[in-house]
Amino acid sequence: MRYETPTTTKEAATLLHKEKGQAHILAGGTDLLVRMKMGMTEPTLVVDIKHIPAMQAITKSAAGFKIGATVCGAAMTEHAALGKAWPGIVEAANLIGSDQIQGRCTMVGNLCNGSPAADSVPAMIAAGAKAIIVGKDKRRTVAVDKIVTGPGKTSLAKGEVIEAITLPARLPRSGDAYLRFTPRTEMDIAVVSAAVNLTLQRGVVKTARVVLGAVAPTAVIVAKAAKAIIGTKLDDEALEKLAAACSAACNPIDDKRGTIEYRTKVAGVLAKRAAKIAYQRAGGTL
Amino acid sequence: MMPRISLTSSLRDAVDGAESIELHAETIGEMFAKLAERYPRMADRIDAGIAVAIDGQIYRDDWNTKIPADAAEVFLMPRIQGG
Amino acid sequence: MTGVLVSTTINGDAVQFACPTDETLLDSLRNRVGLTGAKEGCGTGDCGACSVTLDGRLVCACLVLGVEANGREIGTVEGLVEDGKLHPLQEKFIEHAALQCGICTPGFLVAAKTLLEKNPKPSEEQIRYALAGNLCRCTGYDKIVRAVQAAAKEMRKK
Amino acid sequence: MGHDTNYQDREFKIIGTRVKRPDGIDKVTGRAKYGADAFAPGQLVGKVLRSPHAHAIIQKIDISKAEKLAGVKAIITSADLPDLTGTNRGMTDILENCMARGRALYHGHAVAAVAAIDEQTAKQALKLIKVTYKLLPHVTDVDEAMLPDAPIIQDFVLQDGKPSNIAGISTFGHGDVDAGFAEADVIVEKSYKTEQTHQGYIEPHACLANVSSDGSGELWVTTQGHFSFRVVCSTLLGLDMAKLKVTSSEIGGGFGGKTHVWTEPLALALSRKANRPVKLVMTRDEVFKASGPTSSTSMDIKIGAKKDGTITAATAMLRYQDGAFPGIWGMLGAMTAYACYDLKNVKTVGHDVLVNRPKVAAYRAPSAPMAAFGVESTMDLVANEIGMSPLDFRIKNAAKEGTQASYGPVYGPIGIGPTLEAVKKHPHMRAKLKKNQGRGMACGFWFNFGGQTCVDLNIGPDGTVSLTIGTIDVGGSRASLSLIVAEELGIPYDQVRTNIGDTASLGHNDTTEGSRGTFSSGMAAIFAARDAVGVLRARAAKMWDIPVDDVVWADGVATATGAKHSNLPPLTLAAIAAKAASTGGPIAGHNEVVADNAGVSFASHICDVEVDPETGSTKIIRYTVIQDAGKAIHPDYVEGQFQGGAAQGIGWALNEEYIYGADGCLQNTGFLDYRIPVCSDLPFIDTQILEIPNPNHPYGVRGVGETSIVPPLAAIGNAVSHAAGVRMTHIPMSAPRILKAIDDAKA
Repeated sequence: MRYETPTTTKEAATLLHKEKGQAHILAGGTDLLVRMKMGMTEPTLVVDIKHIPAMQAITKSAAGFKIGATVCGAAMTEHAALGKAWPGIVEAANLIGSDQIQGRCTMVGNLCNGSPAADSVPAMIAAGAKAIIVGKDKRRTVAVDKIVTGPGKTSLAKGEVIEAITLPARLPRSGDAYLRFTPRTEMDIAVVSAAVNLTLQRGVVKTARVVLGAVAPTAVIVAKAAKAIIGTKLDDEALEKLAAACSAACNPIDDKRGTIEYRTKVAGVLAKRAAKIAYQRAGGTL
Repeated sequence: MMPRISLTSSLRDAVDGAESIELHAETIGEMFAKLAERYPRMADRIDAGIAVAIDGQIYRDDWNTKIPADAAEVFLMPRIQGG
Repeated sequence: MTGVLVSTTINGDAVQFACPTDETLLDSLRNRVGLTGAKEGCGTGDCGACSVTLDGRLVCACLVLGVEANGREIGTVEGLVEDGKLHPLQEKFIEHAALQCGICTPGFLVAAKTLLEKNPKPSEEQIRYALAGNLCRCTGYDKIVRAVQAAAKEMRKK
Repeated sequence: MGHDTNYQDREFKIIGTRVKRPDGIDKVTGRAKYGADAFAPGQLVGKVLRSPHAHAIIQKIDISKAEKLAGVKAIITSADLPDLTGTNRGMTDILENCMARGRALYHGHAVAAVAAIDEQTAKQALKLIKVTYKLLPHVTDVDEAMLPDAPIIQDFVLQDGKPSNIAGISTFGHGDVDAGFAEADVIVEKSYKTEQTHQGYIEPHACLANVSSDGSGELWVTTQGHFSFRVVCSTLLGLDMAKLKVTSSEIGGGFGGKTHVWTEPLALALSRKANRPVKLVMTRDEVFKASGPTSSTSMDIKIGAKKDGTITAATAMLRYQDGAFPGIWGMLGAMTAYACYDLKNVKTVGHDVLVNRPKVAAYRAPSAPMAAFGVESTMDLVANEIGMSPLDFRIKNAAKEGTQASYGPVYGPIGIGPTLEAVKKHPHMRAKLKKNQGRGMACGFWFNFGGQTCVDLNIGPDGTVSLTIGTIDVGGSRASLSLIVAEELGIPYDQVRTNIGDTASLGHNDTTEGSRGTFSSGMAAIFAARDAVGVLRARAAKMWDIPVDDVVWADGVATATGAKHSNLPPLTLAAIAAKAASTGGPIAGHNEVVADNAGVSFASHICDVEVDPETGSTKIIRYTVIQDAGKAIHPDYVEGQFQGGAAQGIGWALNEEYIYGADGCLQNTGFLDYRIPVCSDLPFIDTQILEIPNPNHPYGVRGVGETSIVPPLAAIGNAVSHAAGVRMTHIPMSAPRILKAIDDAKA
């Protein structure tokens, strides 16, 4: 196994592009090293991207936030401005594993691992996050919801590397939230999860995005659920409609972590609860 | 005085189905010896391990343990395992 | 197998070791540096018995490659004793009987030390969540949480 | 020998104080050496190849490619482990469990093993071993395994002369249950199921084996019983017991799972073949697949009672899964099921059933928690039916001195009544509950064992005392045993050090299981100390040149009695030890004992839970353990046992379970999906230690380690039923199961 530490994203992309064997990117390693331990992959090349300055920071600008691909969960939690603007995203990223995992794991890794249960992905999609992708020859920017195409699969071409995630500037009177269900209070994988990002106008939901995790091969944007609460003050009827739309949008599997029945039902419950939190964060009173 | 020796159900087939038997012995070891003599099929069971409760106290190992003449009850039960 | 030479700092000491590129930092520490305080309970980041710090951040050494330590600073349980004196957490773990078998103890100590450095006065809930990445099967965590509370109090006095 | 084991009521000076444990500093500094922390010059790395199938004939194992890989020093299959076990079926099963003999009996069953110069080479070699399997039908569910057309796991197991998976049927009880049920005003009958759980010790099995070509060997190993490991390993490998020295490492948790050998015989066989030391450490994945979890169960419980609360009859039909080899787990369930109660008519039947799962091992009060779940849940249902509080219903029917236990014998002085009275008085029972919260309680029983024990007590030339024991310290017993010796000798705790000897330094000691560590080694330590006191008195008499009868030992000094010796100042232990060379040589005490009579143990637990009615998620809000300890030598470590057992029970009740797929393969082989409780899942766990002396221990000690895991399953089930209005009959009570029960109840 070759271990490389490029200092530019392009260099990393070139290394990955050229490799004929099994190549992996190493950022936090919290998924890659587990797969290596379990014998699920035997890399011939590991490209450690933590030496690339362009990937290392959280930067705030008028356009919003840019979060480098090697920024770990703990660093996101420590970033006060990010937490204030996008609490749902920071909470979601913070739910990935223990403090030990937080010291290493990254949102980009969480995304590229392609797990339907990834915590940060529904929150990012709800927020309208974009990924800056660097290939050997060109850069492109793509909405996060276009990255994962199925369990363990992404739309990234061979040699493409995500350099950073961008989040839009936080609009006034808007808020986001992410909730998941896990059997334990910590150290767990989402059985089902829901993210809500919304904007208010005089207490009425003006725009909303509702995204579910772990209920389908990829995170699911539930437009009907958003529609159910737009134009409302999150009254009970709207919330019930939201929950029903979420449950209807589920296409889950029965597995060791949960049943179809359970995921379908609880997706609605979590979406309701997340919507209420987002609503309050946006300045609404319930 | 001859205490009655009661047997747990899984041991009864070795003593021709009896729930209890009368037998005089001063120690657990002597009781086992007499049992094996009277009921040859008990020998294997004794080798495999039998615990003896004398008036509620369970003895697993010490065959020198005295069976008091005034013992109200001697009970043979399976030898058990712990964690 | 590609081997590399790693120059790193462990508990303040400059250390060099050679390891295969796919070896974990945990295996390097245990089998090459001779620091067996970090334990492998799972090898997949789920138990925290191998907790160490990497440039001050709490990590599972089983989820770090040995080669990644090059040029960085590692802290292990062996580094908790300073000037020959036990760290207050070590004192309180013994005093409060916060260990039974003790296999998880090194990981708990490293994690608790990291917590108290960031948050000298954690609530019970904060302690419980901060230590949620460290599994203990013996104690039910009761005496561990009490020991961390006592150590925090002791450290605030100083 | 000849020591009086009867309880003597006395004032203790340091027993019951909370001293610091002697191994504390090593354990907080990372210096303590566990199973995987030993290294030998020239050591090889051992790895095991395991069956990917639940049940398959092994047609061929081709090791030719692996053998040729550079760095591979030995490869073994079952052909390298000839069967030397003779007619000892139990030992044959252990051999076959260590390595499959022609048939893989469960997913993870060992098939071959290699020793190579490093980890990478060993892993590579495993990949080069080609095994040809012919798949057989499998069964992993206990009820399905009992069906007439189920795949047969072991040919030698017969019922009524026909092949069967039912390896044993054990019946206990007395009276006439039919007549008893006829008398009942209320009868409740309910079926329950519990899933398989694992002890979940954090330290995987690990050993370092070193066998020489002359047939002598050494084994460094994490174990609950190094002496029994010596017996098993030397039997399986044909070594002389005296030539195999087994040294126990510090143990990183066992809870019963380290009472059995798994890969140790393989490490020894590899070392013998390679003629080099071999270190073999199981991965967590291997621990889950191929060590010894506890049974999954299925059961039918029936209890009848009169309106006044008297139980008239009770039965339990229990079906316990033993894994692929016969065990006694169903039998133990049948023995313990109703042990808490005074019943006129009771019958329990335990079935031991074979399935394609790993060989079941002991797990803390093995088999008792599942039966208690069924019985204690049904007890609440009966109490509700007759309109009595579950606590009063239990008090009314509690076993007492003179009760004939449901498993046969008649009880001596026991603690179930006092723990229930303590529940009644406990402030926890009066604490207010909020919305969606509920309270439950339940009782539990465990036998406790004593067994073979041998200790050595040596007094150093400076008067410090070293106690060498042969029972593994799983949770602080070295501190307790030092306290006992210090108490007997009348010296400070710091003057005594307790160490664990290897198998070459003491006579056989039984395994630390059945809550026997402090009970049995404590008893032997008392007697060894009394032996040493005899020697100390004799030496003092010699130094003074007076008759030994004129010397008494008290408060750590020898004193000459009588007016004619009043001019003699007392001699300290150090003063006598300093002159040992000239008064007869080293001063020591010794004891071998069969410490029977451990004294049965009872506990009652109280638990408050909050159930989220929309997600089915359960949170433990408050938990109290009340248990009889006989005498708490070191209260911290008694409380620690209470809390640890309760936490394991909570995990079992709510989330822990082995999940097998339709292919018979285990799906959750790591701590991510086998969910033991994390710190944020639990509240502080309150404890109350009752001290009802064991009449058969000089200090009144009873075993304390196991009983605390028995009540939680039912206590939580009873609490959930009050919080959410649903009676859970399937453990674990995971959120999906609770939510389904809530929805079904609404429908």
